[in-house]
Amino acid sequence: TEGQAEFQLLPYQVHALENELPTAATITRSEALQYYKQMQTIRRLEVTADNLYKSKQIRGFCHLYNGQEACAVGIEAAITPEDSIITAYRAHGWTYLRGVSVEGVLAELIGHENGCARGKGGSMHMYGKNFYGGNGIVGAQVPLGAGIAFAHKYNKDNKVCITLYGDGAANQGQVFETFNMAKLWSLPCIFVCENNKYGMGTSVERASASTEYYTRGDYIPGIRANGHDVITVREVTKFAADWCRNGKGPIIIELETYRYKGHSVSDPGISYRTRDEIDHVRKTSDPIAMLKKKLLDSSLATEDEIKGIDNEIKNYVSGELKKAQNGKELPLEDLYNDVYVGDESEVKGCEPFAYNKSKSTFM
Amino acid sequence: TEGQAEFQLLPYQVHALENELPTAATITRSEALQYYKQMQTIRRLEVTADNLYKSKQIRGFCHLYNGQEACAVGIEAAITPEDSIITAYRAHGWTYLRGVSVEGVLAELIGHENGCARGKGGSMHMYGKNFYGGNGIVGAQVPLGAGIAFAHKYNKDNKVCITLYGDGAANQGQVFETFNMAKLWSLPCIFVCENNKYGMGTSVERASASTEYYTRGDYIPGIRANGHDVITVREVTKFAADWCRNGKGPIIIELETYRYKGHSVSDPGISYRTRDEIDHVRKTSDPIAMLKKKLLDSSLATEDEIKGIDNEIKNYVSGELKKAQNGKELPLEDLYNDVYVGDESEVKGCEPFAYNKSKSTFM
Amino acid sequence: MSEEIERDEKVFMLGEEVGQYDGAYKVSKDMLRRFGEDRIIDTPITEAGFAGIAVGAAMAGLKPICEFMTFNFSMQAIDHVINSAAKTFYMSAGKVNVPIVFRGPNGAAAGVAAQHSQCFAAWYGHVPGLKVLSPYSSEDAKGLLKSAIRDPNPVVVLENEILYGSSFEMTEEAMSTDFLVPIGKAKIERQGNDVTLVAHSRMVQICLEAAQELESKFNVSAEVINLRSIRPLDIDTIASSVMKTNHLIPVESGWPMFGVGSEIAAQVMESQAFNFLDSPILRVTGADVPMPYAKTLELHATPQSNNIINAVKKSLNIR
Amino acid sequence: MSEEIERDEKVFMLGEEVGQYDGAYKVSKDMLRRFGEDRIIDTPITEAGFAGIAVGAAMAGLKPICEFMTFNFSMQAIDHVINSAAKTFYMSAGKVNVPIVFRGPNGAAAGVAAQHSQCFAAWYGHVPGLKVLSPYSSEDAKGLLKSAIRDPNPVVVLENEILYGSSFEMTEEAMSTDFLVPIGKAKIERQGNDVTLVAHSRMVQICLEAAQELESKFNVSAEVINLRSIRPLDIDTIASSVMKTNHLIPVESGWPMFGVGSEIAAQVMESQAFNFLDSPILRVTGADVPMPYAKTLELHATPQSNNIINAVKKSLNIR
Ligand SMILES: Cc1ncc(C[n+]2csc(CCOP(=O)(O)OP(=O)(O)O)c2C)c(N)n1
Ligand SMILES: Cc1ncc(C[n+]2csc(CCOP(=O)(O)OP(=O)(O)O)c2C)c(N)n1
Ligand SMILES: [Mg+2]
Ligand SMILES: [Mg+2]
Repeated sequence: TEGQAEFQLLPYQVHALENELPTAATITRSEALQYYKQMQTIRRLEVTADNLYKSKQIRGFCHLYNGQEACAVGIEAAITPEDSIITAYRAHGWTYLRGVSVEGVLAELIGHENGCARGKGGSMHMYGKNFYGGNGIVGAQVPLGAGIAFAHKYNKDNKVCITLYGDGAANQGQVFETFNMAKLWSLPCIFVCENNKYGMGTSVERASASTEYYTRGDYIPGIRANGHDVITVREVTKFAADWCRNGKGPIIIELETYRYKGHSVSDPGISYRTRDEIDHVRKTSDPIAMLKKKLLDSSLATEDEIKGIDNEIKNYVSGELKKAQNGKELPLEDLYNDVYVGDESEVKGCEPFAYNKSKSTFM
Repeated sequence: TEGQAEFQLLPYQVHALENELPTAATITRSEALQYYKQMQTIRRLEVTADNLYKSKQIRGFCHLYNGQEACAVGIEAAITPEDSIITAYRAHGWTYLRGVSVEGVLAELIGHENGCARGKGGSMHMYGKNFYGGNGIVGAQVPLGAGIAFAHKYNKDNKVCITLYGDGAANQGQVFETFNMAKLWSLPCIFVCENNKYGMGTSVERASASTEYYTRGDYIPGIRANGHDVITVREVTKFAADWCRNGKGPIIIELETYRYKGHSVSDPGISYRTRDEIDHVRKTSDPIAMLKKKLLDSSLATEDEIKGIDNEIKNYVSGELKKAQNGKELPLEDLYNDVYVGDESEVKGCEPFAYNKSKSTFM
Repeated sequence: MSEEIERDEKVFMLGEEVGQYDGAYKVSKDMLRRFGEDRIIDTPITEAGFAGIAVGAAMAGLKPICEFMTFNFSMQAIDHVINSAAKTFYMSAGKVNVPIVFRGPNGAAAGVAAQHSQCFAAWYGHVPGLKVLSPYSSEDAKGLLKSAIRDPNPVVVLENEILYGSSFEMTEEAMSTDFLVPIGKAKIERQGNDVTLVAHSRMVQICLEAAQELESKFNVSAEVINLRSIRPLDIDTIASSVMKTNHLIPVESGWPMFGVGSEIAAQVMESQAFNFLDSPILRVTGADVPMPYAKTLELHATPQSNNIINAVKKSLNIR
Repeated sequence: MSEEIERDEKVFMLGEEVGQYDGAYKVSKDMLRRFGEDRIIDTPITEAGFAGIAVGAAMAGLKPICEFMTFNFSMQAIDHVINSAAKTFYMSAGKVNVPIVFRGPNGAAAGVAAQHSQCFAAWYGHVPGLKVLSPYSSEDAKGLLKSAIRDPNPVVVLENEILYGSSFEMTEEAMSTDFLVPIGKAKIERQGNDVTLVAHSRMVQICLEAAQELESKFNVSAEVINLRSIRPLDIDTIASSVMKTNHLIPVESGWPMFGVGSEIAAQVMESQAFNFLDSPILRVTGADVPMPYAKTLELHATPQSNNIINAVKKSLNIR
């Protein structure tokens, strides 16, 4: 039979909730290896994106997820693919976890037609099955996520929606409006605040009169957990998903995490925080290193196996990169497609009399 | 020397605050009579407006303040005319308290040029000295009020801004955005939630996941007090104003009150609540009757004196009504004035080539 | 509306006071009783929040009818109308569509002053990804709304509070539960030969009044076109009419600059019809001011019949 | 900007990342150090809230410069720009004015896709009570912003991220601390006789490029007008030019429908200049689509020099 091990969860705090959460979790070897692979793939993907940006193959914004991998992987491990996810513009990792290939993500970043939004969306606007993006307006995804949860409730399908937002977004008024309706209507929505300590160049203390994000739902129960530890993330998310599925309404999870890179690739990310701070987090709580240590300490895997995986992922991602780079941009006529569902419309171009046929390419 | 009496304050609750508020207050005869007169004038004014609306002399919306008089009068009694006020569209009483004559209010309602906004604003848009309206968009006055408080702080004048909003408005996102900045920047702003139990036809329980409005500022201290008792309102407001003037930042007061009439005059106001409910409040906690009883019980005034005052106010208001009705509407050229500050502009009318001279009439 | 909620279980409605209160203007009278709280949903006064929730529900496959008590309050939620609803189908290259209807009264009502009187036709009409409708008659109201609900795109339906109170004759056809008015086609409400008046919403009524007076007093035969749809804009119907009448007066109650009339003028100029114009296109619009409260000022802030007649006289060079 | 903050102690600036971070596009570099935290104020990411606070402060007599990191985010706060700022002077019959500047980058930048690329010129230009400016050169940027700050009305200044990176020559006059560019006057950037190109912001640059090519390749002399102000719109300068050149091409990067070009076309048609037109006014505009990310598509979504040249050729009937 398969190996497994029990791990203590890292400490968490709760708000408006009896302390009913588990303190330890059992994890099988295959689970552990899967989480490791997923996190490592996301890391590689982001490092690759970083390089692509620096060599000008990616334009505009490019918000990387390095350092935050345990959040996405731990959450995904706790739910089913039929549950829904929506996040902001830091979406590459999520897009991959939700079934888009690394090629699909990288090609989108490059703007090629093999990208998951065929190059039309770019870094901030990627979609997948039961994955609703990729949203560029800070905070706007929060009511959208509650709306998806509303649809789950309306359809009585017992699914939940995970709605992610940042510590900066947490101050947005529409977040509070959404909390109110989610509670009144008992929506199966897990609000996840990824507190990575900064919104662009503004530290949480400078942006928020209360940095206890897990309590800011007031009448909505909340949990604050360590977002560097994929197992802790998985367990609190499982608890929250059960909460929703049992009809108890919304719940908030604050994940304490950290972004290694600048806000977007063009931000060096060191004018508002020290290099020491970044190094310290990298050294003491890198999510990949933490899981690796667990794997080794518990003998669920050996150093060699892990090296093998690392190599495998490296190769996989560079293969996907080639495919992404080999793609082409959409032909010009696609500029006019997908404005409306339906094939009957005409869309005006830049010049007078320039009416162009327009169709929907997917539906 | 002048008569005075001590009154117990009605019970209140506090949030994030040591219970440092007084439990009783001394009130002089002249103060008491002034509050009585002010409340009675507002009541008469509103009854008159109600009649004007029913006889079609007022158009559009007309939101009456009957039942809520103690809120405005108690607050005004606690601050100075140099402190600022901003409220929503239920603004007639406030306009009067802030120095506009009853004629000025009624003429505005009728749309005559002797109205305080010369008939251009109507029921919802009235202004006075250090009184910033009269705002028609639910919740929008809350950041505006914080901005006025910001100006007080910027100017270091040790004044405060009272920012009023309803129980319905209390769910608006921009209210929470404002709380956050008011706290971060320590603005001298007293947020006053007039909880009259309904936002249009929606009861507080149906609109708010938490109806403890005084706690919804989270990190901002709050007080819930009886808004029917003018003395209690005055005392909690005094406490709050001191709080702000001492540089302690914003504070929230929830005043429990009740609107006797429908939301606007066109709403009969009885499809979503019972007549019994209204009658009960009128009987047990009418602010004017409550103060009258205090005046009599404490012998600060006699029944006859009060009858005299009532008559005097009745006559005053009907005299003002005549003046208001005797006014005229602005001449047509004023349609084009006051679009911009400055006298040089031209403003287009409805027809082609119809450019009209425009000037500012006041500045 | 009720017909469509009946017909498709994915259709539901939400907004402020739409349920227990029957709608602020009694538009959704009795619907709560008929369809229950799961499908007729009263919201708190939080437009950004509930519009966002509605858009999210639409992304997930439901078909929400999102009511703004008036479109003035849609400004609180406009980011969701534009960035979340209108642009998503394009940004996702056709993967995520947003079948939602935003509806409510638009433009000036009576005596509600500047913050409650804005016309949003030009603003919403500016934005690709949206369809924007503006019914005039009961037939329009029913047929366009039904088409909007069935449309897989985000559709903005700009209604009019004053018209809520008007009654119109309905043909038998229009009474049927299958009656749809196609999106993107204007309707000629009155045939005429000498000048084309083109308008939407309540201004159609004013144009019809003006047309009557033009006929009786000046022997001028005006054609009146009801736009019905602001985006797409049926320029072909307008152009054909102009090729017959050789004179065009767009009429609207919204502000003049960057307005509906401006776009009509620009498009007609770029069309075949331009060569048929015997005089410049002259726009009749709302005055370029926030709406005043006082009755006379208010009256003169949006076009009246005589403004239209004056413009026609200028266009036709009648003294 | 610094000059005006220096000059008038009632002027202060607030917005996201304007202080410690020097502005998202480094527009406010070093200003925090120079003026301190009381006057250069970093806000949380809550546009409705801080724009409302800024408007309130303006009502109370301060002169805020409210920065939107980009104007796309102004949609979160648009109710305050319109209902609280633009309409208050009128609603109060001239008692309460709102001396505020809303500024930030507007329109398309490079590779930022649909939610971050919208042009708000036509939307804000629609609204009475607002003034709307759109600088092109450094001279414009400085002189218009200074005029905006000194103006007692709410002014929207639509800047351009791509132009932040361009450098322009500045005359000595323009370097002075008293240099103001008057609001409401367009500037002729290039004299010409055969056709008038009228544009704002970055499109002025593209027009100048096109004009050069028109001269060299087709011997066509194009006059280029920089609007500078969207509202008020200086139709006189445009009309005079048209009376000389007899041909007009408005150029903008925003969407076509209910856009800037539409208004120009409509107003010119209503002006004297109409009789001088030798061919219809042909608008060059952004494509009627949300902005795509991919480079080539993006490039073709806003006008390039050759689009303008093609339009001019059509207008002048050049093969
Ligand atoms: C409404 C809005 N305002 C401002 C921005 C610009 N902006 C993009 S990301 C960002 C910071 C958000 O921080 P946070 O929510 O903590 O998320 P993180 O980037 O840390 O993941 C800002 C200000 C935006 N996209 N939308
Ligand atoms: C943003 C916005 N949404 C909706 C409305 C319509 N409306 C006007 S008043 C009101 C109810 C507000 O209730 P509350 O805040 O409790 O104040 P009250 O009327 O009880 O004084 C509503 C929904 C509005 N004016 N503005
Ligand atoms: Mg963050
Ligand atoms: Mg209320």
